[in-house]
Amino acid sequence: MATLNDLKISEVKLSEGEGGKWGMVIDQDICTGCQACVAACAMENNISFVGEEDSGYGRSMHWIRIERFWEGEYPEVKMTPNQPMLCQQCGSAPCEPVCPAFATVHSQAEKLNLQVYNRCVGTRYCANNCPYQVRSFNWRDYKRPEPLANQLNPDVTVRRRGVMEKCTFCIQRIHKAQDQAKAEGREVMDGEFTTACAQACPANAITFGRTDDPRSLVSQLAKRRGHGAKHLEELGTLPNVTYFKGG
Amino acid sequence: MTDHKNHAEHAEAHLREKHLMLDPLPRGRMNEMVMESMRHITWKFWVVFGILAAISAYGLFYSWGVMIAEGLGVAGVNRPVYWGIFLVNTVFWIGISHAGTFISAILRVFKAEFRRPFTRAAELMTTFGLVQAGFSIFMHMGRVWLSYWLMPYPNQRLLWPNLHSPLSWDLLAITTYILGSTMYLFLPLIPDMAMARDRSTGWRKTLYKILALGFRGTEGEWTHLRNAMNIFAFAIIPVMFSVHTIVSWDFAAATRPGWSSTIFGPYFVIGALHSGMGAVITVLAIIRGTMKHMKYFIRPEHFDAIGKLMLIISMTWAYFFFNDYMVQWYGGDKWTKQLLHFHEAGPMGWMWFAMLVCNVVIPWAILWNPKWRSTPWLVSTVGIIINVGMWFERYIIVPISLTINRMPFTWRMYQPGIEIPLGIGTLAFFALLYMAASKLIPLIPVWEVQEGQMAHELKKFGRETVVTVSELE
Amino acid sequence: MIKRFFDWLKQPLGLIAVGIVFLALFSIAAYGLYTTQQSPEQPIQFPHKTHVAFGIQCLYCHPGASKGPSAGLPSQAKCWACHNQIQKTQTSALLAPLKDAVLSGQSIEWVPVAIVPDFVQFNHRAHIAAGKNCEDCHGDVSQMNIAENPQVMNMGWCLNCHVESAGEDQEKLVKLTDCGTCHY
Amino acid sequence: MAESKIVDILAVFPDLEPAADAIEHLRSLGVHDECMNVISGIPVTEAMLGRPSQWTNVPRIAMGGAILGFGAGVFLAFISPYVYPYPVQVSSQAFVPGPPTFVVLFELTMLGMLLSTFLGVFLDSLFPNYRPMKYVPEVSDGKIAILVECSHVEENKITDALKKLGAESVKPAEAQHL
Amino acid sequence: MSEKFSRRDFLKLAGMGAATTAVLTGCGPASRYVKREPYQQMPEYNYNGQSTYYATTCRECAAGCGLVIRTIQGRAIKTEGNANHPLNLGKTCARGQATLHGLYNPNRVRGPIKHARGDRLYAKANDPFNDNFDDAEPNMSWDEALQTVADALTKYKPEEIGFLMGMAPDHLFDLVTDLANATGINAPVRFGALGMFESRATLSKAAETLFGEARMPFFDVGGAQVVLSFGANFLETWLSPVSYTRGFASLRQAETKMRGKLVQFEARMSATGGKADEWVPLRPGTEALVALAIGRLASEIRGGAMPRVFSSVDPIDVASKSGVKLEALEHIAAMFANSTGALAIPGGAALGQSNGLAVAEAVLALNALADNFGKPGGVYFSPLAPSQTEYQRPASAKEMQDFVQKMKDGKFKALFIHGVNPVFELPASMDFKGALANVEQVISFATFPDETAAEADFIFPDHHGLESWGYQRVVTGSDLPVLSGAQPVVAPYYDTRAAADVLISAAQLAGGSFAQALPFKDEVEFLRGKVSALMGEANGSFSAMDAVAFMASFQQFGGWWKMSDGRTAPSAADALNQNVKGDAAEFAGEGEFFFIPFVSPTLAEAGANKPWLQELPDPTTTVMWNTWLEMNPETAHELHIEYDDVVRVVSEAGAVELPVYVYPAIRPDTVAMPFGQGHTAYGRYAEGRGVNPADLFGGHFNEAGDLAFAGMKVKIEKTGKKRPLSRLESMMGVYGVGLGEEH
Repeated sequence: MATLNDLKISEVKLSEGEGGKWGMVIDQDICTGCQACVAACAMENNISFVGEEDSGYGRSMHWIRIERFWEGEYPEVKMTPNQPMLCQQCGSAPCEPVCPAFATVHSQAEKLNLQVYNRCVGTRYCANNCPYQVRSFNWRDYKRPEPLANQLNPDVTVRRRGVMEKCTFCIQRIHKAQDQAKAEGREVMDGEFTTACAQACPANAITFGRTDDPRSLVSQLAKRRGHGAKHLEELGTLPNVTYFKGG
Repeated sequence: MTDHKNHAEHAEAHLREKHLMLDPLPRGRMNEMVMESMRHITWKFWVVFGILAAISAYGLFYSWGVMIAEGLGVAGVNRPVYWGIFLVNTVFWIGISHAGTFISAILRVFKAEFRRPFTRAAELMTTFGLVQAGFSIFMHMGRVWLSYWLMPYPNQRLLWPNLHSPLSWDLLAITTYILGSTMYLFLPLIPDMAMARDRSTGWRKTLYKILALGFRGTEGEWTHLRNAMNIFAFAIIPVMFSVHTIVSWDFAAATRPGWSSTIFGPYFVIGALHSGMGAVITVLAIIRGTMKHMKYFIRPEHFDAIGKLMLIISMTWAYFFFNDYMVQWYGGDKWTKQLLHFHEAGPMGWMWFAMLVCNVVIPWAILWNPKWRSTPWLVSTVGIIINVGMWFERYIIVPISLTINRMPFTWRMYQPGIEIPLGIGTLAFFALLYMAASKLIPLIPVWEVQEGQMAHELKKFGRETVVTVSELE
Repeated sequence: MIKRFFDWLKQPLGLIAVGIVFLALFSIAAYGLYTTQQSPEQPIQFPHKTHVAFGIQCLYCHPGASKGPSAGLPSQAKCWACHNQIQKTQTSALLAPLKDAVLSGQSIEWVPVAIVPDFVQFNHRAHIAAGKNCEDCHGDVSQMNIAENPQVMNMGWCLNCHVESAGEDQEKLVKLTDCGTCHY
Repeated sequence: MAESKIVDILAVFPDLEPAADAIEHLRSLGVHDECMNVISGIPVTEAMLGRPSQWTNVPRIAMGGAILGFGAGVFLAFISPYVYPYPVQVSSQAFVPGPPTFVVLFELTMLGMLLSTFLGVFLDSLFPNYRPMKYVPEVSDGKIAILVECSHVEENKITDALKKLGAESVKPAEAQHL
Repeated sequence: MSEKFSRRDFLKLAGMGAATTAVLTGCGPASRYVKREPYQQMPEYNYNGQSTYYATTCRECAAGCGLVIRTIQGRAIKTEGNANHPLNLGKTCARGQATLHGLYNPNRVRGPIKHARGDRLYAKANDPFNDNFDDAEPNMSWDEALQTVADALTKYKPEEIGFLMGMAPDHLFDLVTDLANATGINAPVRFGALGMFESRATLSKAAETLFGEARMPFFDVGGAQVVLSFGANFLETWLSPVSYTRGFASLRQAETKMRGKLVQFEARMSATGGKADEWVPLRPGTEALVALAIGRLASEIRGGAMPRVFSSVDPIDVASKSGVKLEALEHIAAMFANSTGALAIPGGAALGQSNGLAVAEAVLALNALADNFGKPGGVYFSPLAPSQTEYQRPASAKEMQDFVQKMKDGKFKALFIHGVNPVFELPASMDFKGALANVEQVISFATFPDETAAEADFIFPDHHGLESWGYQRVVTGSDLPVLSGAQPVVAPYYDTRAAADVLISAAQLAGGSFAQALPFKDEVEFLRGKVSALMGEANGSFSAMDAVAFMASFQQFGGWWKMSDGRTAPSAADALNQNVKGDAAEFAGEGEFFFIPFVSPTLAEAGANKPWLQELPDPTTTVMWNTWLEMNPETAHELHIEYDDVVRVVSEAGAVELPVYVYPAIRPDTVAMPFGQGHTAYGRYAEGRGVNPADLFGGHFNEAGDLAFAGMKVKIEKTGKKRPLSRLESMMGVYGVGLGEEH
């Protein structure tokens, strides 16, 4: 193993150098699966609802979903800790290189995984290549009957059919906060804003912030609780969401 | 003595009857036969043509229009099966297209003489198959009206296609291949167009005159043509290999269980040849059975020869399949294991077994026998079965493998929707194009056959009469 | 018949006819394109020129530009605050729509001329803060009557300026050319 | 001057042998190789007729095309990623990814080569060409036609010689619509 | 020659050119199709493109969470929690988030309507994406409407006039109460299905029995170390889910203490049970026994005299009756006894049984054993809201039955209904709909075209919660006494009018004592009067010089609350000396399965018309857009039922057909089903979707008068039909369905 590592030293360094900027810590131990984050995300990001038939066929457009499995059999059955699954904003994202149109690229400025809706031509390769299966595709033009469209958030593009979409870490809020901070001549403060899901979560299971700032709450949490895990880390995707299973 | 002589004459007659190359007709007569095969259009032709046109119009163009207007929701794709039958069909048609190049380029390079009468029939399949592949891949796109963004062209956004993406390579490779194979189809067609020009009147005369480009058959023209064809024959082989290898990389480059396999390149290439050969032999049997004078040009010897190739390719395919399976199985990754198990024992397990039966069991059981593989209906049936099997193979690789991923919470089966009319539409459109072409351009490259007949003769070695070929070039 | 037609086309007069037809089609197309590039009809023939000449600053009527994403159109109340005191408002035919609108409480439906598609998130404030002047993008409005859009506001145009203003500052360049800066 | 008038004679031979003989004979009659051309329905090599080998530019044009294609590949693979003001990053891959550049270079080289080969045939053979040309349609039935360019004075002599050598027909060639 | 080129050809050509132009013009800049209407009068604090935030109160359930609504140019676009609000501290549940889908729902009552009872209020259109307005057209003016209300008030004797209202103790309730007090009309009755499922009457009755005060208890989950929950689904819809979820989070992850444990006793694993460290599937009806047995075992561990309340129970007997192993009981009792912060919560289906009151008493007695009253991690009385002198409990089901009986007896001639949908929410066996036939005039103030509105003679639609003024008393969930404030965040979208305004205006029209009772110009004046009464109170969250400023701050902060802990400790004196009847519950009906209805955590009673709530997966089953019947896999196997098979559930009172969800965490002798769907009206997203378990409920009550909704046994009959449920989870990945047999 050591020799192998030696051989790949340059690559390893490259990956480690790809530090994230924004990150999230999710505490599965206190996540109650209440779906408030899902609803908040849908409301903030103009996500379409798809109706009974399509949602049952795996076409629901949730950007965040709460996974739960079962362990054991009755009466010793247990529900596994709820696992909110959203775009992990990988530092080395498998979805990015496979898009032929550069519609999903890595933001150098925010270190996020961008999805440029209008550049998307709908090959859906990125979604295939996403190990977390967190991308959703606009299978149809899911209409919002009037006057439901009044609720749409003007800060987020409304997507049409044939376009891939996914969690953006509420980049519109990031921009807004940065713009505000800049106008006031200061840096963005930790906790000044947060993502829609983290904002809604009644259990405070989701924390969002700067992972590159050791003083931020996310960094503190990650350090304090120590035993956090990243999903499918073995694939080398460098995810920016840390999970605490707890218990 | 006379007995012996009789016997020798009999053997010679038998050889001449068996081999097209030894059974020359006066060239004028042969030209006339080819012309007649084009001109001879029966009411049955129009009926089939009409039916195919209707199916294409509904299955391909109308359904596609509906899908563009409504979105991909009318198809069966979902999460996690983001790619469905469209990609299956794309791979399938690219596979079919490989036969033409294989026959007309590789066999040409190696001077396999049996290729002569059907190189064009095979090349037509290449071109028309690629057209269907192109349709299929464009259907698959969510916003096909923006597909020009995948083309490299200067633009005010200063953005060029992402050449990190296997799909971009695909686009380059398929473009190269479709252009190359069309040109390669056209070059040897020029002399035959000239021949047809000289023998037709009316609109056909105009058509052939345009297509013949003013070819007369002067020494210079022949030299340029021969040179070009040689370059093409050599150059298009690596292009052909690259195309299907790159198609395989669409899958192999992905971080998915069951897909990231290093053997996918050659496995796909051989799979393409497998289905391509099966398709060629099917088409040859149909041409032979339905078109006038074709029994003269396409003979059991050809079926025998292609049959042998099919057998070899089937064995190679089996080897690669096992190789892939073995390595995936041995790797022991839990998701891959789950996927392999799902392939065999899942609800679509029947397809996995059917694939093996169609691609291996049936071809091996029939093609080993020279008599059977010389029987056009039998061997073309095997060809169809192989194509069914290869379609299954792609179906297993695309939608069935996509069902299983590293997030079990999302696993879901795929039920095709509008893909079915669209798939049938491409098949009908392929047949439609082929039928139209069969009445517009000579399916038999007459000059190549004539050249071959000039080069072949019988020679006696002691008491045995054998076929010899002189190398003319 | 067709052959005769083609034969006719080949002689000089025919060639001239072909030329005329081509020219005609080309000019119709060009005219069509031209019409698409005209300033749209506005409910009021608003003279920016006059207003600027009175020394009214852009931000007086479009204060949002310095405060947020959208510059905004002045409310009718704002128009009326001045116009109410101007004698001409009562008589001018040009101003009749304003008067009607204010008195009847109807909205004036302006047609925007400078617009970016909805997949572009444009923020006026950041641009003003970066020292851009209104006329850098909107042209010299003091010379215009009804607002015209002097630019083709496409991505290349945006990028050009972004790259220029980044200059040598690599970090700024990264930020200003990041896809996520405008598209989300 | 009467000598300077050039005429074309078109002789049609039933087979390869007499045609080859005729060419040899014509040469002995002082007709230069460049003044002869053979029209055939199948590719007859120069060697069969004892003719000097033909010059063709096709391989050179193909090579040129390959180089152009390679150049386009170099542009796409190495330069286009830097056209955008700041290179667009995907995953942790380099802006110019290593292995994929080979794919791009290969495909574009081949595309350039194939396109130019095809084009080369057109250029070398002056295709397409719909003007009237000297031609006999029977060549596709296996006849070999020889087109001889000679001066007016020699016309009769050559015609006779060709007839004697087994030509089925010898006549002054006339350009016709094909 | 040129004459061949005729004039006609030229015209044709010109036509072609025109067509080309048209096409090309169509390709022009998108801007030419956009119209922009500036404000006529720009609100002073508004800028184009900038959000304005308004504090208000969530009306999706009765908890009273504070919201801040983000608006842009007069449109409400996002719900955010009010970070200062003591109840929810900036958090919201999914229903609060989706409240905008109520505001902008495609099916609302768009103005005052008079219609024949039972007529549709919108065209039947189940297409969720249909773009057409299909609501019934308003057919009267508000003047006529006011006159109608005034006539109804004056035409009938005061005692013939009834008010049925939603569960939230809000300003409208105060207004009607004032009206009733002044004029002698019947006092308003508050009811809500959530209250029914929460058995609020049982909780307060138990508190009264044990502690001598009929109050709403508050359980400090966050401060506890070991929490035994007897059926309380406090992470879902119970009482104040956001506040209790916060408590749960600090139970698990408080900075200063160990990770606390949750033990859930219930026959069907709820979302709360799913989060529990131990889930104890006891036999339904034996909760009281189990609680007493744990009390006895814990007392034994603690030593000392055995409290009277636990003395008569035999743990071995309880183990066999409840199906919980004795070792398990002992283990839990040990955990409870040895913990410094033990807490026991009664709730959910445990209380909705014939012995529900006994369960509540037994469980509260456990707390007495733990001696946690008034201590962190223990039981408190919820603070009384400002200006409140006693706990105002909503009507129990028994009281509703009496109400319905009065309707049937013709004692009500005019009935006003606001904020509640009894035709849907009450058990079908109570036949509220039938009883309405005996009421001469039914006036509904429904915002949405719900089932009750469809049975009314008049619908005088109230604003949506986000369009209206008001306040609401927070009943429980916060340690502070909170009066949560509401204000319109957007202008009313339709021609609706606040019910309070309607009543005030109608009272003026009616004159006499009515006019005297409500001497206000409008709702806001009434509100200001009520709110400014708090000005003098000490220790408030803000103070102001005058009523106007006070009201402004009240709006700005989203309410007024006292800054001191308003919780009180129940008296523990007698709690352990009670005699709790620990018998197992009795079950009505013939069937072989216990039946547990539970409130859908995502939809609750009124969320079904919000499309995004419909598309939220249920936390336990991940089902969207439908109702299901949960059944143990073993049972399903025995009955040869597979997932998605439609079965018929037959109770003594009715029958419904619905698909089966084979649920691994439910007792084999129990089936369960969510409440929230099965609407026969209520807009395109709700109607015709799923079934309503209220159709199965019989008229049985517990001793406190709450409905014994879980006190039933049902039969399951196969129908042979199949109806696929839309689920987010994968049947393959989660249950291994269709993955093939293992080798």
